[in-house]
Amino acid sequence: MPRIAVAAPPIAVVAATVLLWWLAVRAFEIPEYLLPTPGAVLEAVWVERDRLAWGMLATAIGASGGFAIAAALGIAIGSILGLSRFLERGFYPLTLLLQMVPLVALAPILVVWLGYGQRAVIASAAIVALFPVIANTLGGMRSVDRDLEELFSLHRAGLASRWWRLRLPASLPSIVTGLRIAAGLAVIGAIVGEFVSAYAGDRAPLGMVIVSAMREYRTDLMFGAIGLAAIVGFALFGIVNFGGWLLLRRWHASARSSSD
Amino acid sequence: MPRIAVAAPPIAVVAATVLLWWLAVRAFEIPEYLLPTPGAVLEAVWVERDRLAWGMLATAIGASGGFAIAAALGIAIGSILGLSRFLERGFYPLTLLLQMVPLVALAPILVVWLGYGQRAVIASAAIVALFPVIANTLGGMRSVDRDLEELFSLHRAGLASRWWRLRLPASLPSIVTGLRIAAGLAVIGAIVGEFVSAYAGDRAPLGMVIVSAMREYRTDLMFGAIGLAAIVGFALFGIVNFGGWLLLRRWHASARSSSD
Amino acid sequence: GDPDATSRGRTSVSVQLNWVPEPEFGGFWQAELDGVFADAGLKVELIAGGPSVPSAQLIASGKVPFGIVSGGELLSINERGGSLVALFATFQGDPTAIMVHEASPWKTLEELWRSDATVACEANLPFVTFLNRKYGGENLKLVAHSTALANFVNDPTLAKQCFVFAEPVTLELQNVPVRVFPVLESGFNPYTAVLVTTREHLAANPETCRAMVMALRRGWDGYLADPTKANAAMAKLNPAMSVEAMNLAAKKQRFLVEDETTRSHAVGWMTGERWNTLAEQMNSLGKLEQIPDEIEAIFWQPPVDDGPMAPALEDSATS
Amino acid sequence: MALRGLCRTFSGDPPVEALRSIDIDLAPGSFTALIGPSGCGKTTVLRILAGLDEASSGGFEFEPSRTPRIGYCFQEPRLLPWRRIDANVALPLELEGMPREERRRRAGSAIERVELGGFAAAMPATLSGGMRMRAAVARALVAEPQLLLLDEPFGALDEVTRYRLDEMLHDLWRRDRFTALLVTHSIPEAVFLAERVVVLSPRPGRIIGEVAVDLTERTPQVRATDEFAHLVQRVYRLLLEAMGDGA
Amino acid sequence: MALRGLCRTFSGDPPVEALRSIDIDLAPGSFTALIGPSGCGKTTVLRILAGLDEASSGGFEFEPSRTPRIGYCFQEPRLLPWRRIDANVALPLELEGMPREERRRRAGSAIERVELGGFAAAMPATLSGGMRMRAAVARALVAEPQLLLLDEPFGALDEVTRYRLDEMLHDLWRRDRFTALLVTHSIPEAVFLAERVVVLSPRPGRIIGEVAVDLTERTPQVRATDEFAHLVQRVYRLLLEAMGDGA
Ligand SMILES: Nc1ncnc2c1ncn2[C@@H]1O[C@H](COP(=O)(O)OP(=O)(O)OP(=O)(O)O)[C@@H](O)[C@H]1O
Ligand SMILES: Nc1ncnc2c1ncn2[C@@H]1O[C@H](COP(=O)(O)OP(=O)(O)OP(=O)(O)O)[C@@H](O)[C@H]1O
Ligand SMILES: [Mg+2]
Ligand SMILES: [Mg+2]
Repeated sequence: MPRIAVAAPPIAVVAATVLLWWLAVRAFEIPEYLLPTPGAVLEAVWVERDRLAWGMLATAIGASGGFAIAAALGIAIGSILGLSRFLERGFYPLTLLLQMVPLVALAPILVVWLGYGQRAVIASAAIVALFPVIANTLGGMRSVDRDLEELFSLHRAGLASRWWRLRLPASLPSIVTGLRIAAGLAVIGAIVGEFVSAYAGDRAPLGMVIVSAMREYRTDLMFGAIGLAAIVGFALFGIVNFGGWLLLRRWHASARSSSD
Repeated sequence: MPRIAVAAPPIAVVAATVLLWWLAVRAFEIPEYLLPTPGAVLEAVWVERDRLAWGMLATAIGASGGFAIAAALGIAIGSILGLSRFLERGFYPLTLLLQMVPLVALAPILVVWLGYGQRAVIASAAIVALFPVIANTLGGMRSVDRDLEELFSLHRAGLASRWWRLRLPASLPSIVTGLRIAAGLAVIGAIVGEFVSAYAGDRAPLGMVIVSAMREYRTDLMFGAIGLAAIVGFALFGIVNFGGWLLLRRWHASARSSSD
Repeated sequence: GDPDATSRGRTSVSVQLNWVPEPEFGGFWQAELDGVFADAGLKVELIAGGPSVPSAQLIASGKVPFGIVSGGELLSINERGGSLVALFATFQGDPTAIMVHEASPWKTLEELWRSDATVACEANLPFVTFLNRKYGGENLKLVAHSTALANFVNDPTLAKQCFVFAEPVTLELQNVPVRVFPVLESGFNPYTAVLVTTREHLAANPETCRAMVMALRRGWDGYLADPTKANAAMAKLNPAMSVEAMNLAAKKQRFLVEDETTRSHAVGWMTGERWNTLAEQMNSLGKLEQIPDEIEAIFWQPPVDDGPMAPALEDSATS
Repeated sequence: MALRGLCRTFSGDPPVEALRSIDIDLAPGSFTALIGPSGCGKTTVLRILAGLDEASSGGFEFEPSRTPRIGYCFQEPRLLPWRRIDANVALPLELEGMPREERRRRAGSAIERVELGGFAAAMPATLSGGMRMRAAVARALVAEPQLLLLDEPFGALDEVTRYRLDEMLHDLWRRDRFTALLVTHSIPEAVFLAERVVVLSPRPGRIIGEVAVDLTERTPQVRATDEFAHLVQRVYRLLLEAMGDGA
Repeated sequence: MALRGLCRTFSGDPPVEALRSIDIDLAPGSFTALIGPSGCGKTTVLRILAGLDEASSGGFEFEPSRTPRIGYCFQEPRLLPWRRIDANVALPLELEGMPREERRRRAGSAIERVELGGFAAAMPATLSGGMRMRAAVARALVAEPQLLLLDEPFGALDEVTRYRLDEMLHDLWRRDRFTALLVTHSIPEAVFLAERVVVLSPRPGRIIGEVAVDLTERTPQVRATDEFAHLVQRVYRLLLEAMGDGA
């Protein structure tokens, strides 16, 4: 498939969405304080471009750091829980708990332990993004073809070998799905982490820009900052997709460039 | 496996966690404004039991309403995106966007549309929980065995029939994983939604209890409320697990009561 | 500024603010810009806060030596294992207020509170309970309060908690006319935006604390005289707030910073009487289990005429 | 229906040329067997006939009538693992919209026909390999197809069961006179069932020759006749010859 | 190694009794063939021998020596879809920890042996059914097992290729003298390869009889001898008999 055909649909949809947004703001006379026009948002981003660029960099570091930790930890924990029903029953709920504690409640402990700034942001991004990776890794591990497991039993494969040669590759499609979810959650986790632990200075991360814009009634700036954060998320999502495609294209149905 | 063996591991793990928590508070002399003792939390829950019971009811309604919407919408959207790579490329990123907008920023729009109270809370729970269901449904749909798809092509099965008889059942294991993630996210979505759009007062939902306890540094009450919210999440998670087990036990590896 | 302040070695301290840079912290920026901190032998780092930043816990746990909390927060956290000491109270009058749309029917706070209006506020805060005690408020519908202003602007019947010099100023600049009911008029007037440190830090570094307070007093004096320089600096750090908005806010907050007490003592001056009143009020509202035995123990301030600020080098290093 | 000059090359690195210039006529009601070495493209021919794959060049001509109802028994069982055997067998009927009762009756008799009575309610994973394959055959037969494509349907069966099912299939064909194309590795099976045996060369598959089977009667006893043995021998020689020049 | 009084009943509703009181001796270096109707429990015997399933009662006795190195060719190919054919074939060596170069060499020669040369770099999904099965055979042979369990390894192959692979297997066995148990549906194959053919009854599988194969020579020409035909006939009768009283 030519490269243009890959990029065209999302661009078309984004363009259509922006148009709809603009039309909606016009047609329903939505006041700016609720929803600014796309033009106003772009202008605000342009005017504040220096600060927002630094903010985006900070948020990108927080989100990708958290994402990387969530990916590594999530695959590890999911794989370990996949070893036995006993472990799964005992610890799976505990990992779920982590996802259900509001970050604001964890914030004091987090910030007191990890200090200001990037580390606490990375931690909160990781906490928010962790569970989907665990759940999808575990789901993948549990769905490994029993027949192939038997092949490995027959040759008395050790746990590590079995994991590396069978369970991990067999679970990859599911893990990639988990990482897709984690990509978006890492961004929101970083933003919320920035609400909680934002560090001062003229290089304030996007989360701080959003908070102050909200109180100052600058919806244009707020949506601009959110848009930039979303771009970070799309980039992570794109990396996951590309990595997944690289790993799966030779053998898995989900990566085939289908007939449609 | 006898029933007791099913319940034992989580209970043991929870007990061990509580013990560790208690020990940590003692050993590191963690002040109460950061982390209360388990005993203090239990006491606070007991003292405030009336208020918390109402709060839990409200939060349970919000979370399960949002969960139900996210489940239905997510499966529908995931199935539609699964129809063509073109649709997927165009709209998948758009659905990711929804997950990356911080709820505090969406809250004003939600409240304007839906008013304060339960409806806005349900909406925010649904928004937060939606994407994992979409991602896992789509992942499942993309992984359907190509050979089985051919069987249906051969008999010129229509789209609806193919979905109902092939793609949905084949994707079920993956969808169940998505719903597991959604269960936890619906709770946190409801809580955060309550932070920004709920009614305060006697029958305030747990999210309100959490914020006001937080402002008074009543960590005992706050963690109590969080614990009750987590119970709601565990209940949803349990329902998903049970439903998944019912649907999958006869045929899928992930639902077998394995040999360990 | 003093060009070779660093070479002489200054004590590095940080201050955890409880919001992003804005006029409520004007004295800090003024002190920095005028070199007052440097003169006092301090190298001050100002850390922004936000609605969910756990400022009070950070200070109480010793993560940062100084920070801004409210008087009520100080009392609550001390009852739960903290040992905060107030050093400087930015506002003599509590800026907390309830705003309503100009077109709305309510003319006083009492009228509002006795009505069935919907109020977005931080329910359960002491002032809310105080107003409930005083005015009833049985019919009032309290809803979640968030930093966003959109809902208030959109709903002409909504009332919303605010700071007199913050949200109303923003709205004024956007031509949304509002009426503001300061809470202090009801008789509840806690210290707000209080500079605090821990008892341990104060005991170990009395000179640093003293230098900090003295510098802040001078900073505020300078800011009250002319806030424009500091405002420009703060506006650079806060993309959402313009210099005009800051200047306007600075003007509006002035009468809360200055009063007879500050004129006869110094900016930020606190009295035991005020602290005592707050403790008693909170106790009677059920927000505080016991009134601290020695009310003087929860605040500490150097005398006004404490001589020139001395370098704080003899204190153990803090950061 | 006929294939004319059918070629199929699978893209890849290197590309695999599977079929080269295949011509096959499938007269209505005829029974053709396709024999050839492993990997020569037999399955590919069936897939193209069923519309599951496309020719790289050449292609096929249908009778001007509507496209026929196809019954396809794949080389692997391809059962839906979440359905019981009876529901798997009934799938083609279900997709046609047949009412449940009728469906059940027909699926039941197809299951009996492949000697799986008693396993209608079993899940596919609990069956042996041969039993799964028989279920797949039942599914191919259940909708009374006009064109039946069978890809080594009885490869996983013991000889006795296989003979019985051959006879069952022959009776069915005699009764309903559908068009049948059978891929098999058993030459006696091909000779017993087909009117014509087509032999393919090794990859790239070309037609090496055809043997017309003009047995007057096809009772079990015919297998023991010299005529039968002679036909088997002819096909076998053709196959040997094919492999001789190909490998 | 020997099985004694082996029974296997699968729990279920109703429970399926697959094997009833099976006794088989596998002398070291012997070659045994197992024949029986579809669904009689042949695969189950192999699985129990390999330790993949457990007897409901009875069980097996090993020589006091260590458990042997097993090569198992399952009834389906069971290839790892994400590995190329050579990596699939090399898997048992990889699990033993053999160095990469040695592994590649041995896998390559096993692939040649099953006539898949040229497809070492192919992904499993691009192979035909018979080719996949041959890859599975190569994997079972690659590690030079002491006990070789083959479950219908050549069922998906044309007769010519099948004969060639039968001969390859026989040569290998003559050279290495591993213990072999072969499940097959082809009686000539069983007779050609095995020293002893064991015939099972329909489910529940019991041993109906054994035929000792005392061919002096096993060249391709032996298939045409009367002696061979006679042995095939004996096994076939036994199978017919088994099915007569079972069905
Ligand atoms: N999807 C594919 N991609 C690439 N090559 C393929 C694909 N499908 C089949 N081939 C190649 O085409 C050739 C013919 O395959 P086909 O399955 O038609 O053989 P066959 O005659 O059915 O063999 P068998 O008797 O082993 O089933 C094989 O060499 C195979 O490698
Ligand atoms: N996991 C299982 N659960 C329940 N029943 C089973 C299971 N596996 C096998 N069976 C039953 O055991 C019987 C024997 O199965 P087995 O696979 O051993 O047969 P087989 O002799 O290999 O047949 P084939 O030649 O068709 O492969 C069958 O009737 C099958 O239904
Ligand atoms: Mg084939
Ligand atoms: Mg078998």
